Amino acid sequence: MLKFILGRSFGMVITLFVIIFVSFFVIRFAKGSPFSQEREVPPEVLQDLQARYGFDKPMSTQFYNYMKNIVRGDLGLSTKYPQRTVNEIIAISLPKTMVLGFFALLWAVIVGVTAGVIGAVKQNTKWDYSAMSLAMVGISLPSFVLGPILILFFALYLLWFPAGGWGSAKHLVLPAITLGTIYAAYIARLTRGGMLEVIRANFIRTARAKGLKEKAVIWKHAFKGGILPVVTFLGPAVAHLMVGSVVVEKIFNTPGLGPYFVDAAFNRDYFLIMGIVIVYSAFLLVLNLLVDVIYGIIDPRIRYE
Amino acid sequence: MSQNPQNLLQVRDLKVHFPMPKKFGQERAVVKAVDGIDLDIRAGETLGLVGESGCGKSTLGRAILQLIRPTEGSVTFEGQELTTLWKQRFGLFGVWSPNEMMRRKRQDMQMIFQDPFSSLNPRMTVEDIVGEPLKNYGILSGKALREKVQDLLQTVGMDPRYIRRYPHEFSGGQCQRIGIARALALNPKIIVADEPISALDVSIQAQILNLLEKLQDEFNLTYIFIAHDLAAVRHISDRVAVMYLGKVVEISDQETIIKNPKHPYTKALISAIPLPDPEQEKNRKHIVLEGDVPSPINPPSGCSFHTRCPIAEDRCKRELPILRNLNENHRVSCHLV
Amino acid sequence: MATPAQNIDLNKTPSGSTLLEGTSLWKDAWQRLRKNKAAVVCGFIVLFLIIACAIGPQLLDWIFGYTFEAQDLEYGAKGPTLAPFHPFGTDFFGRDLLTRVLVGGRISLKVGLIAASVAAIVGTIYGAVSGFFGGKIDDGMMRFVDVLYALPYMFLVIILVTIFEKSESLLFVALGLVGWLTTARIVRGQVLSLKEQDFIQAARSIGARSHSIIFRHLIPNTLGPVIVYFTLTVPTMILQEAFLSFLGLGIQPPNPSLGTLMNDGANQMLVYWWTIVFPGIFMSLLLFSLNFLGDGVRDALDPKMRKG
Amino acid sequence: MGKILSVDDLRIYFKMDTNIVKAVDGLSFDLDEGEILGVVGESGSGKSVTCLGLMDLNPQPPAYYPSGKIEFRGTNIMKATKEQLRKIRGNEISMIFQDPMSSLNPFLTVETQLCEVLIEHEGMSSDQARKKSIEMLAKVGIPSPDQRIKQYPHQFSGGMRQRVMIAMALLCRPKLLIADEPTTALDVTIQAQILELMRELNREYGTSIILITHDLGVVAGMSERALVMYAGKIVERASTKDLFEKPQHPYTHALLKSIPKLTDVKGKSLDPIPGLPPDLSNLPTGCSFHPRCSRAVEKCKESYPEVVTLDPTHKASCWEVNA
Repeated sequence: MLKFILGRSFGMVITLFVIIFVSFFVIRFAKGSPFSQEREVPPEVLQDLQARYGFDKPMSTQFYNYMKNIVRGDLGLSTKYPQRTVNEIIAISLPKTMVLGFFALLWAVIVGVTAGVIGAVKQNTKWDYSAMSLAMVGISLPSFVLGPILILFFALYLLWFPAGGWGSAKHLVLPAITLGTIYAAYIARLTRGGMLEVIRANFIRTARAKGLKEKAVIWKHAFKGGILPVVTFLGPAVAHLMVGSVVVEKIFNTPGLGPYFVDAAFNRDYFLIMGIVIVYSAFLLVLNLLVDVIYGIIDPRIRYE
Repeated sequence: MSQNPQNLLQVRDLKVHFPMPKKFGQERAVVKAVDGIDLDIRAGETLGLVGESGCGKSTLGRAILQLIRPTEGSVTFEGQELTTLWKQRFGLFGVWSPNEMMRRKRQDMQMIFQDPFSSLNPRMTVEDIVGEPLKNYGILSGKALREKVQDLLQTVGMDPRYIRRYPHEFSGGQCQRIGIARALALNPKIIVADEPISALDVSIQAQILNLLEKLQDEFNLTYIFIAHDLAAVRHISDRVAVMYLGKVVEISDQETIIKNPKHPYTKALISAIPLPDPEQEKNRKHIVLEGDVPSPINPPSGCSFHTRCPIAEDRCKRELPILRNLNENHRVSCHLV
Repeated sequence: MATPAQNIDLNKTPSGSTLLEGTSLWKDAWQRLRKNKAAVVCGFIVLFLIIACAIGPQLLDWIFGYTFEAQDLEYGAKGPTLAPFHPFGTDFFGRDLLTRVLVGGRISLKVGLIAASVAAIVGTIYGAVSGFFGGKIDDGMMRFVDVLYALPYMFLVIILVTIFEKSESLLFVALGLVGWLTTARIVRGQVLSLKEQDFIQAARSIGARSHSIIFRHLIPNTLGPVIVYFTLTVPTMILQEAFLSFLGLGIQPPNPSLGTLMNDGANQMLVYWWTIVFPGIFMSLLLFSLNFLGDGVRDALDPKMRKG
Repeated sequence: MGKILSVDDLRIYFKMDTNIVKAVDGLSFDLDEGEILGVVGESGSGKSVTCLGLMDLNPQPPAYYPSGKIEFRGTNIMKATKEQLRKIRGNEISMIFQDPMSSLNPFLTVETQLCEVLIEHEGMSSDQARKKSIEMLAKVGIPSPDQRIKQYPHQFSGGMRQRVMIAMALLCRPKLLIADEPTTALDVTIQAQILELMRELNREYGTSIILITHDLGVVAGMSERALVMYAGKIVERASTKDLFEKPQHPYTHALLKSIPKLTDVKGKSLDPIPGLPPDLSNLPTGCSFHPRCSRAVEKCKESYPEVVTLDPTHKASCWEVNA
């Protein structure tokens, strides 16, 4: 197993390097520059700004310096917010996004898995149909439709939760539900499909022929196999959640990392864009590796392949 | 092993090895599915190939027809060496596939498959399935093609009015008949039947066996009949070759193989088959072999049967036995016989 | 089911020569889809919405002279009324919301369909080639897909959109460019499992050349899953486009898209509730029926279902 | 020896959306203690549905039981509560299946799958259960059982897995073992090992066995008495000796003549049964075998033949059989 992880992490580093390399140069070809957004900047001011960020040096040296900094963990300076480094921006806003993402994930997994199992165990009954039609609604309700509806109803009408902003746990509820619902819907459908696939298998018939309690047949025998498709889905899904949904954070104006990215793209804030891309890709790669490891633990056939 | 011209097909030291995915640190393991086989098949004859799973009989059948690329050895059909008729496409790490010359040769060599349903394209009608070979070589088209297809269906005992039907609308036995009709379309000289009856019900198996015998007389076909059921193989074959782990361990005519088997594996195989006769079964002493069939990835040293052989000696562990003639049509590969 | 084919005795000549028609897998699937009432209803809803988006704006223009840009400042934002015909109400600039929703719907549908088709076509060809040739070619092509998968999709599109000027065609490419990955994997998996089936080796044994194996045997048998996945990608693409437009990166004002309408609605929702509710309902209805139709198509085409 | 199982007029139908499949249509037979009963039949004869029915394992819906009584050592399976049934399954009646590859849970170790039977039915602690399971694995001939018990099913060959299944089935010393084509998926030399093992265990524990198979040779070698099933009904029942020497029902007769035997001579072509296996959703009227029967007469098409008793143990349902 260790050899497997080492081999894969080596591959990950290369992939991360490729991503950094590609995005570093792709951004540079974009029209406009970090300073062309605001009002006309006098030439000499432009001069030292370029120097400050090292934009005056040839591309290759810029890339070389950038890589050197990254290795030391320094993601460089933001051009839009001169006095703040990219590290600081991320350090402040990423944890908030991750907290929100975590609760959204909790909501998605708990609701999704239960609905999926109910749908599979009580197949073609009213429970199954209601669970699955709710899941269908969940998929068809994008966050920027669900968010406002929740705000209108819970925040403005019932005054249970604040309509947005940040602070106490109460601020987390609506955004987490909005962000997590679409994932809950996908998890419910995947769990139901996975469980049905396993429940039809011969070894479940053997389990029943052994006289085990139905609960043991479902949770000890069927669940492990049935949950596999969800594990594969969770890898990329968790990465999306952790780095935050730009839309949800815009609706609930939570001070997460999401909005920064769109602004950074608009303002051609090269280093901030790169910083977020690196954080996101790192998350994705680590989580994909985690998924493969968990997959190996659940399904022994993969491990001894 | 002389190159006797009268033989339709000669197989010389044929090997088919499949490389396994390379594991980190170990050198690449190889599955020796077919590991050095010599065969001669005369025109009009039926050679039975029998053996348990993993003995390589299916791979051998497909390697003879060049559906799989042999690693070593030669297959000569009517004097033409087939193993050279391959070309590599897309340069160095490209894909090997048979060349045009081989495609021409296929018209005389056809195949019947084990699983009736998976050997027919579910999206094509019977007319297209059976007619496809004739279209591929531009022999017939249009009305003449449809008549030929209907005629072929009739030959295999199917109602010709079903040519517009799809495979999922037929039973296993009928799909197998459609597969046989397709194999007959180019009126081949030799047909490799790879476990044609194993997936069928007992009562249907007899129908297909009789059909194959009738077709052999009508179109003087040569068969290579592959199966794991010795009784069925022996019933239809003139000669029977018993295979174990990629090699032929014994080959003789269908009478001797049952009445006077020499190789310990053949004896064990015969004794393991339960006879549908309670009296005989009662007082029959079964030779029950120990353990499982070893994996073809690293077969045991020397004679690969020595790990399960009741009469194995020290010599069997070291020396590889060769297939030698006991008499003119009985060959065995065992030191102690 | 048609009566199962009976065997005949070898000597008896068959009576009559009329051919007995068979039901192809496509017809079989179509019959099963028709039996699924819910999917049929959703099918009609989708059809109705498409027609509404296609001809609605022209109608409203002839009858009431509303267009998606026509402003009527002193009328301003009013709730849904039938007198001056504004069933969806009007937005801050007095523009008729029904017209804007229909025009927005047309654009979103166009984007969704074209992007999904780009994804399906590119994905199928890439997956079929990779699956058919296998070996090192397959490994190389799949490594490339894995790397693309590791790229942060949303940021990739945002970067693409910010680099080149925002236009519809760019959106198709950006969305389709990332959508084809999953289709490629599904088609590759399908081709690999098909290659195990005997009828592919049977085709080679009866002299079929490689191209006829691909087009006559492999592609027809991969169409099922590709169609299923296509019907499920269309709503996802519409959703993605709406995300981008919501962030101002997709369709640019003044022409509306469901995403931009939702964005305007979200900003004005505290005061003018209808500006968020009607576009929201329209979009959810569209996505819901498309998803449901997709599920119906998948169940119809899924061979396991056929065994009943 | 007492009778441990008696089945009376068992019917198991499957409600499909367009039609009703009569998988088992009026089955009655008994089983003595320690006896091995062979059940022969081709696909679509209802033999597998029967043995699942004996433990009420056919999923309802779509299956339902229009009629029938299954008396097992005093309890009527058809009327038993869920709890009662669960206590019997794996404890007093256990089962082994045809495909060893998919009958064991690939995600759990062999140890877990064995011990849970003992913990469930005999309330053993996990250590006791583990010790007992290792003993049983050794009994069924698995080398170095204490290491192998920790492994996963995919690390066992087909033959070894079937041995694990047998061990699992016999852990609680059941009175009845139902074997649904246990050796069909195995090679013939491995089949011989498994049949040998089942014979020994029957002798040692006195477990009665219902052996379902389509291979007449297996029935000849293993069972004293056999039933022949066709299209959901028993068409003939007899001692194995009578069944092979003087088969009465045309189907049994034709079946015996249609299989290639090692002993017959080359050139004599087989005598196959024409036509197709029965389609259970629209069976022919009268005797379901009449379309394929060489002795069929008008009467066979009209009504299903009563049972003709040739001698106390030899019965057949056919108009043309003379008592």
